[in-house]
Amino acid sequence: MKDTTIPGKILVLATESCAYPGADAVGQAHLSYPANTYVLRVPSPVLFPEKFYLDCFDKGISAIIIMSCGVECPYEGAYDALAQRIDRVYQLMRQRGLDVRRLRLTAICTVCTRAFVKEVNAMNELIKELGPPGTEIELQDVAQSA
Amino acid sequence: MFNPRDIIELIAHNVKKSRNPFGVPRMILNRWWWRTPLEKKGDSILFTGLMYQSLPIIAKTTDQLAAFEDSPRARYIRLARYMPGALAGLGAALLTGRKERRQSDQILKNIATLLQKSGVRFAYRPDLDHYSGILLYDLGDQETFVEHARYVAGQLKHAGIRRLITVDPHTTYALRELYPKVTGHRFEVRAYFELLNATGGNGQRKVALHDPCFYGRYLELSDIPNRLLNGFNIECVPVKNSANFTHCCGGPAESISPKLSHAVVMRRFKELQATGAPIVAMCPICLGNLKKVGADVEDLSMILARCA
Amino acid sequence: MSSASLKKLEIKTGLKQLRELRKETITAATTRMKEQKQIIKAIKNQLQQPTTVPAIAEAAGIPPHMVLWYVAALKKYGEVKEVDKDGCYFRYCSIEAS
Amino acid sequence: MAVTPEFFEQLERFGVAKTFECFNCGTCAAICPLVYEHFPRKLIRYAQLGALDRILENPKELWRCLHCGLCTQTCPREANPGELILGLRRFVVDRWRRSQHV
Amino acid sequence: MRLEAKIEVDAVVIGGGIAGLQTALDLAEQDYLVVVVEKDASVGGKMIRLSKVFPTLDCASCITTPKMAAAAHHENISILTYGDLKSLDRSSDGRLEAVVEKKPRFVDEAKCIGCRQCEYDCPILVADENQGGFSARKAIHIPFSNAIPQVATLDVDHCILCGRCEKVCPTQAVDYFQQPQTIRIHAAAAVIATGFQMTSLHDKPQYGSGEITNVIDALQMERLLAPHGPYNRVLRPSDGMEPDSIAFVQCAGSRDRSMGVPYCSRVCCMYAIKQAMLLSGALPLADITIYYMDIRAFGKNYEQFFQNAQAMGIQFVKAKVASLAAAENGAVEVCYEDQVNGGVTRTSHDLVVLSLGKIAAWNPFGTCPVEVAEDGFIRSVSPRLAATLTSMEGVFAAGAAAGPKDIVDAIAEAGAAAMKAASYLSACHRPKQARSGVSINVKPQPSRAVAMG
Amino acid sequence: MREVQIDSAQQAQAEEKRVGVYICHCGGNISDHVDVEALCARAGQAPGVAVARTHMFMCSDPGQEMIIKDLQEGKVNRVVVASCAPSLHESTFRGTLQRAGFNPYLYEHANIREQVSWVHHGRPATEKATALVAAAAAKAARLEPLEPIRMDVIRHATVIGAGVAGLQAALDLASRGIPVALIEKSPFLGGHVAKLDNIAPSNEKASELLTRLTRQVLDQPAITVHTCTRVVGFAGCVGNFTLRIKVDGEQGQDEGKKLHSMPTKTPRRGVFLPQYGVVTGSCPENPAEDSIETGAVILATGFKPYQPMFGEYGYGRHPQVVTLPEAIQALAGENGSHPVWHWHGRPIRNLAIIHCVGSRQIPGVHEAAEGAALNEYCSRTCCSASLGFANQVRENYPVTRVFEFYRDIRTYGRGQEELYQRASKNRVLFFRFEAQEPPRIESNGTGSESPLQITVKDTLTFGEEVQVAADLVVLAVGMKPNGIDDLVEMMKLPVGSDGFLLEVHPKLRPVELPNSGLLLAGTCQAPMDIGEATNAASAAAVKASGLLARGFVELDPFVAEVNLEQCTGTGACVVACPRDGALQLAEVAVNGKPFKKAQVSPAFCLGCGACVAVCPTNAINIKGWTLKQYEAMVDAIVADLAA
Repeated sequence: MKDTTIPGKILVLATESCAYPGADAVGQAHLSYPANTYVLRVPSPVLFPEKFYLDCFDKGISAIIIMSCGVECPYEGAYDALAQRIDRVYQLMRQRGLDVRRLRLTAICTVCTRAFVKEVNAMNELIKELGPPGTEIELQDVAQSA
Repeated sequence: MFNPRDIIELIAHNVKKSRNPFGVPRMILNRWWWRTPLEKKGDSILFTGLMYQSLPIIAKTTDQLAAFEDSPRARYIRLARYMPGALAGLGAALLTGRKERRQSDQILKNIATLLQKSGVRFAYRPDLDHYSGILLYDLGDQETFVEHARYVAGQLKHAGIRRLITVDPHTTYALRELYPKVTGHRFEVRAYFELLNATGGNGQRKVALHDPCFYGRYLELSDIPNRLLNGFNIECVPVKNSANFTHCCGGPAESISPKLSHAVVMRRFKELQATGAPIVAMCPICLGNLKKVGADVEDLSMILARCA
Repeated sequence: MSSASLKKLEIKTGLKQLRELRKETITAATTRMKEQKQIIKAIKNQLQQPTTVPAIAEAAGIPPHMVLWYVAALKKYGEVKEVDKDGCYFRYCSIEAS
Repeated sequence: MAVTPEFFEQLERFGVAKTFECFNCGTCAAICPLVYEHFPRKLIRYAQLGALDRILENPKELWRCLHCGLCTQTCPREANPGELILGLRRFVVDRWRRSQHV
Repeated sequence: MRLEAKIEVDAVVIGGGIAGLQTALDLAEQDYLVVVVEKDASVGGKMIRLSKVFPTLDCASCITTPKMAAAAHHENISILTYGDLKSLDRSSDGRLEAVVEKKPRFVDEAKCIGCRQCEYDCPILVADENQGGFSARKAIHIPFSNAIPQVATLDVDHCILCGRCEKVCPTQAVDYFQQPQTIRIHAAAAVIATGFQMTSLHDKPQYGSGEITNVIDALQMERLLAPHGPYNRVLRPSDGMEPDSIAFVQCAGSRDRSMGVPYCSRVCCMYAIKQAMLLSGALPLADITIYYMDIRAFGKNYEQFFQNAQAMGIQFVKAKVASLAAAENGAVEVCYEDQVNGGVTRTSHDLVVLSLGKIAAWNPFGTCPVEVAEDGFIRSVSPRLAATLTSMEGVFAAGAAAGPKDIVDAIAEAGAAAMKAASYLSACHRPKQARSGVSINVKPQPSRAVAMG
Repeated sequence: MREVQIDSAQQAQAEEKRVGVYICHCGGNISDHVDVEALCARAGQAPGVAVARTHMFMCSDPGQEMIIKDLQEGKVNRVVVASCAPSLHESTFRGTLQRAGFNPYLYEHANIREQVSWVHHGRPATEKATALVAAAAAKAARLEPLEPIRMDVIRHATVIGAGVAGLQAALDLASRGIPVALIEKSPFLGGHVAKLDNIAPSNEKASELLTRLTRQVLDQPAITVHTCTRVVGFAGCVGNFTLRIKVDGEQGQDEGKKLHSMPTKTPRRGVFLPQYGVVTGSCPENPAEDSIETGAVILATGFKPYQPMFGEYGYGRHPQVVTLPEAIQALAGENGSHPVWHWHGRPIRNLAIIHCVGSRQIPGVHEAAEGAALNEYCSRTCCSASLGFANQVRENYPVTRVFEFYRDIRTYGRGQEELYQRASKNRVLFFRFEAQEPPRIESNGTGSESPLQITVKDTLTFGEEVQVAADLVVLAVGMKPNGIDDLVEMMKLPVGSDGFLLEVHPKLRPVELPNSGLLLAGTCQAPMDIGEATNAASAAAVKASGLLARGFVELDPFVAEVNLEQCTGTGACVVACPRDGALQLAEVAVNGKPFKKAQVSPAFCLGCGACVAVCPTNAINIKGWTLKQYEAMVDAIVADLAA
C-alpha cells in the first residue's frame, strides 16, 4: 500500500552526539512517523554552506529540519555560527520565493523522542500545505500579477 | 484558661496535705480492693498510683472547671485551697456517681485477676499504694514533686518493696524514670501487661488501639498490648499516628484549659473514629477524656479480662 | 530419534521440572496475569472513545491511580494513545479504536 | 531586643541542657497538637536569646503544653523542646514562690 | 555445581555508575586493564535515570550515554553487568580477589540483539522500577531504552514459563535453564564506586510512610520530568491530573536525627531547584514551592542557578515541613511553621516531592573488610590530601560510596581515585604485559542437565 | 616555507571504488517490515555497488566472515552494512575491515532498524531503506582511508602553583614516573593552607598537613621545584609546549613574601613557617630566565581571599572588625596564658561572625568595588571555616560568647553538619538575616563594655530586631580567583562570568580546558575546600598522565583538510574557525611557486566544519564527512532508486 499522501521528502540533519541518538530512541520506543523522513548524521550542521540548503530544495527536497544539540553543542561557538547562517539561508530562500518554513532549526536531545516525532509531523503537515518546493513561486507570481 | 499558678498551688497544697492531688482521704478514694482476696505480703506489689481511682473525680472536677473557664469566676479557683483540703476533695468525691466509681474499680479488679491468671505473684498493700506525684512534675512544681516522691519511695523502701506492678502509664513513667533520679531509689517497675501471658482464640474482632503518650513515646511499650490482643485473635487496626508518633488525648490540659483539652481530644477522636473500630485505651486520663467526647472506648484491661 | 528431537524432549522435561520447582511464583504470577487481563479489558472498553483517567475509573470501578498505571503501560506498548486535553486531565483512546 | 545569653545558665539549674542544639527549623511548632502560633519554638528561641522579659510576658502559655513529647520525638536535632518547656515551668514556679516569700 | 570463570586484571571497579565508569575510563587510558562489576542489568547508575542535570540543565542521558558507550567499547575495559559482589578481599598471593556471582538473565548475552520481541510478547505486566513504578514493564524486558548492554533480562519472580519469549526470539537467546555463574577476578587494585540509595520513605511516618499516592520521591520526579518518562509529561500519579501546585519538601531524609540521618545529603537543594525549574518550564502556570531549612547552593554556578529559580517565580519558604496528610481530591496538605508570619500553617498542593537524602547503597560488612565511617559510607583515611584512600591497601573509593556527592564532585573524585589506583599500580605492580593477555569469557552456558541433576 | 607537489594526474588515477552492501535481517526485526530481498536487489543496481548480500545476523561471526571474504578476494574495497543503529555496531564492522587488512574508515553504516523497520511498516519502509542504503553506498564510494592523528608527546608535565592542589598534582604525576616542573611565584610551598590553623571539620593542623605533603614533594627526585618563579612565555600544543620562566630573585618579590622578612633568620629547606608556608631554600639574588619543554600543563594558581571594602560591615572604620583569615592568624598566635582571648590588649568576651562577606552578592542589593564584578557565587568553604573557628574559640575560651549571623548555613560536606551541631552544642548563638537587610555594626554607646553593637532583623526571632554587643566582629570573607591575567592572556585561558577559569564541561570534561593539554586543579576553577582541591588535582593529574602515558597521543582523524590545489587563500576559513590556532594562512610553495594557503593544525582542530561552509572553492573539508559525500547522499535520496 503506497501512501500517496506523502507530498515530498524531508531531510533531517541530525547531530551525532544528540539528535541522531534521539532519532534512534524513537525507534527503540517503537513510535511511528512518516517514512518520507531521511536522517543524515552530521558532526555539526555548521558544516553546510548556504548553497547546500538551496541545492537540496532545487533537487526536490521539500523540507529540511536541522536537529542540533542546541546549547549543549560540543563545538564551542559552532551553534551561534549555525544560527547566523540559517538567517542568511532564510534571506536567500525569501529571494527565491521559497517558504522559509521549509527549513527549521531545532534542538533535539538523546531522549527527546516526542519532540522528534512532533517536529517531523509538523513539517509533514506544512509540506502538505505548501506542496513541492518551488511551487510557491508560481503562487507568488499569481499573487503579484493579480 | 485558668491561671496555672492557682491550679499548681491548689494541687501542691492537696498533695502536701493528703498525698493526693484532690485532697481526698485515701480511705474514700481507694476502695476497689475491699472484698477482693489479695495477697498482703511480698516484696512485689501491685501499685495503682491511685490514678484509675481518681478517674471519676477528675471527670467531675473538670466538668466543673470547664463551666468556669474564661468566666470571671475562674480566678476564684485559687480560693479553693483555703477550704479545708480534705473537705474540698471530699465534696468532689461525694459528687461522683457510684456507677463511674464502679467502672474504675472494676478495671483494677480485672488487672489483679489477669495477673493472677498469668501466674504473677504479687501482693497488694493499700497502705503503700500512693499517688506518684506525676502531675506536680508535669506542672513544673519540682519542689513539691521531689518532696512527695521521696516520701513515697521512702515508704516503699522501708517496707522492703522490690518490684512494683503498675497499671497506668503516668505512674509507670514516674516510678521507672523519675524516681531513681529524684529519690535515689530504684525499683523494678513493670506495667501489668508486660507480665501477662494469656492467649486464646476467642477475641475475633477489630479494635483501634490508642497508645498513650507515655507508653507510646516515653516508655516505648506500644507493641506489647498490641501483641497481647493479637494473641486473643483481636486485630489492632492501623491507627494514624500511633506508637512513637501517637497523638495526645488532650487529657493533660484538663486542669489548665478544658477548652484546649477538648479541641485536642476531638482531633484524636477523629483519627481513631476513622478506623471504624471500637477504641481501646490503657490510661485513665485517655479513657476519661475520650469518654467525655462520647467515644466508644474501653480500657485494655476490660477487653483482656473478657478474653482471658 | 534424531538428535534434534531428543534435545526437544530434554527441554520439555526440563521445563516441566522447572515449573514444578517454581510452582508458587508461577501460580501467583498467573493469578496476577488474569487480574491484569480483566482490568485491561475493562479499561480498554472505556477507551473506545477518548476519555480521561477519572472517567474510566468511575465507569469501570477501578481506582484512578491503577487506571493511570495501566494506561501508561498500554501507551508504552503501543495500544493506547494520548488524544487531547480536557481541563486538567488528558484524554486517551485505544489505537485500534482511532 | 537585647541578647542576654547569661540567662541560660539560670535555666540549666532547672534541668534544661539541650535548647541550644535547636536550629530553629520549626518542626516542633508545626507538629505540636496545640497548633498555637510559634509554640513551642518561640520559647526555645527566647531561651536561646535570654529574652527573659518575653518569656515572662505571658508565662501562662507554658502550661498549654500537654507534655505529650511529640516535639521531642520528631525534633531533627534532638534538642528536646519538651525539656525546655518543663524547665521553664519549673523556673517560673520557682520565681512565683520566691516572689511570694519576699 | 556452578560454572567458574577467572579473570586477571589490573584493577576491578565495583559499581558501574558515573563514578565507576569515569574511574574505569581514566585507568584504561593509562593502559591498565579494568573490569567493572555492576549489580544492575545495565551500567549507568542513578545518573542515567535522571532527566536533566544542574546547573547546566543538560540532558542526563546525553552526558551519561557517551561515557557508558566509551567504557563499553574501550579495549581495556570489560563490563560485567548483573553481578553480585560476594566478596572482595586479599587473597593468599597478596593480590585482591573479587568473587562475583553473575546472576542469570535467562537470556544469552552473546545472542540477544536487543530487539525486544520477547518483551512485546510477554503477557505479564510488572511495575517498572526504572520508571519510578509509575508504568509497567514485562516479566522479560530490556531495562530501559538507553541501557548498556541492550540485553533482555527475565524476571523469574513474575515469569509463568509460558514459553512465548523463547518462541519469538529471533536468535534463540532465551534460556530458561541458565544458572548463576561464579567469577573470580584477580586484581592488584580495586575501586569502590557503589554509590548511594535514597533514604526510605518509611523512615518518617509524618510524611505518610509512602502511602499518600501524590507524595513522591525525587527520583520518581526525575522520571516524570524525563522526556522518555512513564507518562511523557508531568501528571500526578493518583489520577493523571496535571498538577497546578507542586511542593518540594527539603531535608526529608537528611539533617534529621529523628530519622538517624544527621548529615546533609549535599545534592537535594540543587536537584529540587532544578526540578522546580524544569517543572515551571513544563507547566508554566503551576505554583511551585520549595520548603527548605538552608539552601545549599555551594558549587560552581549553583548560587546563580538558585537566584535564577527565584527570579522565575519559584517560591522558597524557609520551614521544615513537619507533616503531610492526604486531603480532599488527591491534594496533599503540608503542615509547617511559617517563621516570620502567622506560625503554624497548612497549605494544600496537588503533588508533593520529598527531597529524600542519600544513604550508602552498599554495606561492605561480611563482604569486604574495608572500614565504613559512622555515616555508613566508606571511610577515608586521608580526607584532606587523598580522599579516595580507604583503610584497605590498594582499595580506593569514589563518588557517593564515599559520602553524598553531586555528579560534578563524583566525577572529579572518580578521576582522583583512578589517579591513586594508578600510582598504587605503578608502585607495586608490573606493567601490563601483552594487551591480548586477557579475555573475559563469561558467556553463561546452558546447563540444563546440571540443573536437573 | 612548506614545499608541496601537486600532480593532478595522480588524483585521476585513483583506484576504482567497489562498494559491497550487506543487509541484515536482524532475525526478523528488519526483515518483518522491510522486504530485504527486494532491497538487496535494488542495492545491487546502485551506482558503484559491486556486491549486495543479505544475512540473518550481519554482526554474527558468519556475517562478518562473509564481508572479510569479499574484501580479501578483491570483490569490494568499500563496505556498507545496513542494520541497526551505528551506535551499536559501527565499531564492530570497522573492526571487521581491520581484520580483513583494510582501513577501518572505508566503512559506512546504514541504519535500517531504529530508523526504518521499527518506525515504518510495509512498502514505505522498504522504500526508505532503499534510499538510505543507496545514500550510504554513495557516501562509501567517496570514502578515503583515514589514519588517526598521532602526535609524539614530551613525557614531562608542568604544574603552575604550589598550593595543596599543585603539590598534590605534582606528586601524583611523579608517582607515575613523569618528570614534573612545579612552578611557584612565592618562595614558599603551601599556598593559602599555610595561613590556616585547625582545618575543619577534622581539626587537623594545617602545619602538619603541609609539612607531610611538602616533604614528599621535596623528596621526590622527579619533581623540580621552581620557587620565586613566574611563567612569562607560552607556546606549542598538546604534548609539546614550551614555557618560558623567569626567576624573579629577591628584588622581584612582594615585600610580604621576601625571605629576609621572615621570622627565622636561617630558613631551612622543608621547614614550615606559620603564615608563609614551607621553605624550599633561598631565592636567587638576581633575576634569570629559562625555558621548559613540557607535554602538559596543570594550572593550580589558587585563590585570594576577598578584601572587604572600606565601611563594609564597619571594616576599616572600626579596628575591631577583621576578616576571618586575620582572626585565625591572631587566635593561632595566642599562647593560651590568658583565660580570656585578648585582641590588642582587650579581652574578647563577645565575638560575632558574619557570613557571606563578599560572596552570594546580589545585583541591586550589593555593591561591588570599583571596576570589579559582583561575586554572585557561594564561596563554599566559609561556613565550615567559621563554624570551626567558633568551636575553637568556645572550646578554648569558654568565657567568650560567639554569635553567628548567616543567610544559609552551608555545611554540605562530610562531617560538616556535625560541625554545625557541635557549634550549637557549644552554645554558639545563630541569627539569620535576609540579604536585603544585613546586620548593622555601630559603635556602642558610652557605658558599655563592648565597643561595638550589632543590630539585625532576625528571621529566626520572627523578624524582630535584635541587638548583640561585640568586642570583635569577624567577617567570613569568600574566595576570589587569584590574579592571573598574564597567564589568561598568554595561554588564552577561558574565564567564566565568576572570574574563575572555565572548564570545557563540568561533567564531561571537568578538569580540562578547551586547549588540549591544559588542565585545571583546585581553586583556580572554583571555590573548594582542601579535600576537594586535592581531589581535583588528582583528577587533573590522571588526565595529564593519560595524555603522556604512551609517549604519543592519538587524535580522531575527523579534522579539516585543505585541498591545496583548490585553495585560493581567501582566509575565510580562518575567520570562521572558532578555535584559536586550528587554522592559519601560511606561505606554501606549490610546484615551486609561493602561495598563501590555508593550513590546518590537526591537534587544535575540533572537526566542527565551520570552515567548510565558508570556503568559496570547497577547498577545505572534514575528513570522513566531506561536503561532496553529503551531496552524493542527498542525490541518492532524491534519485528514488525504489521508484
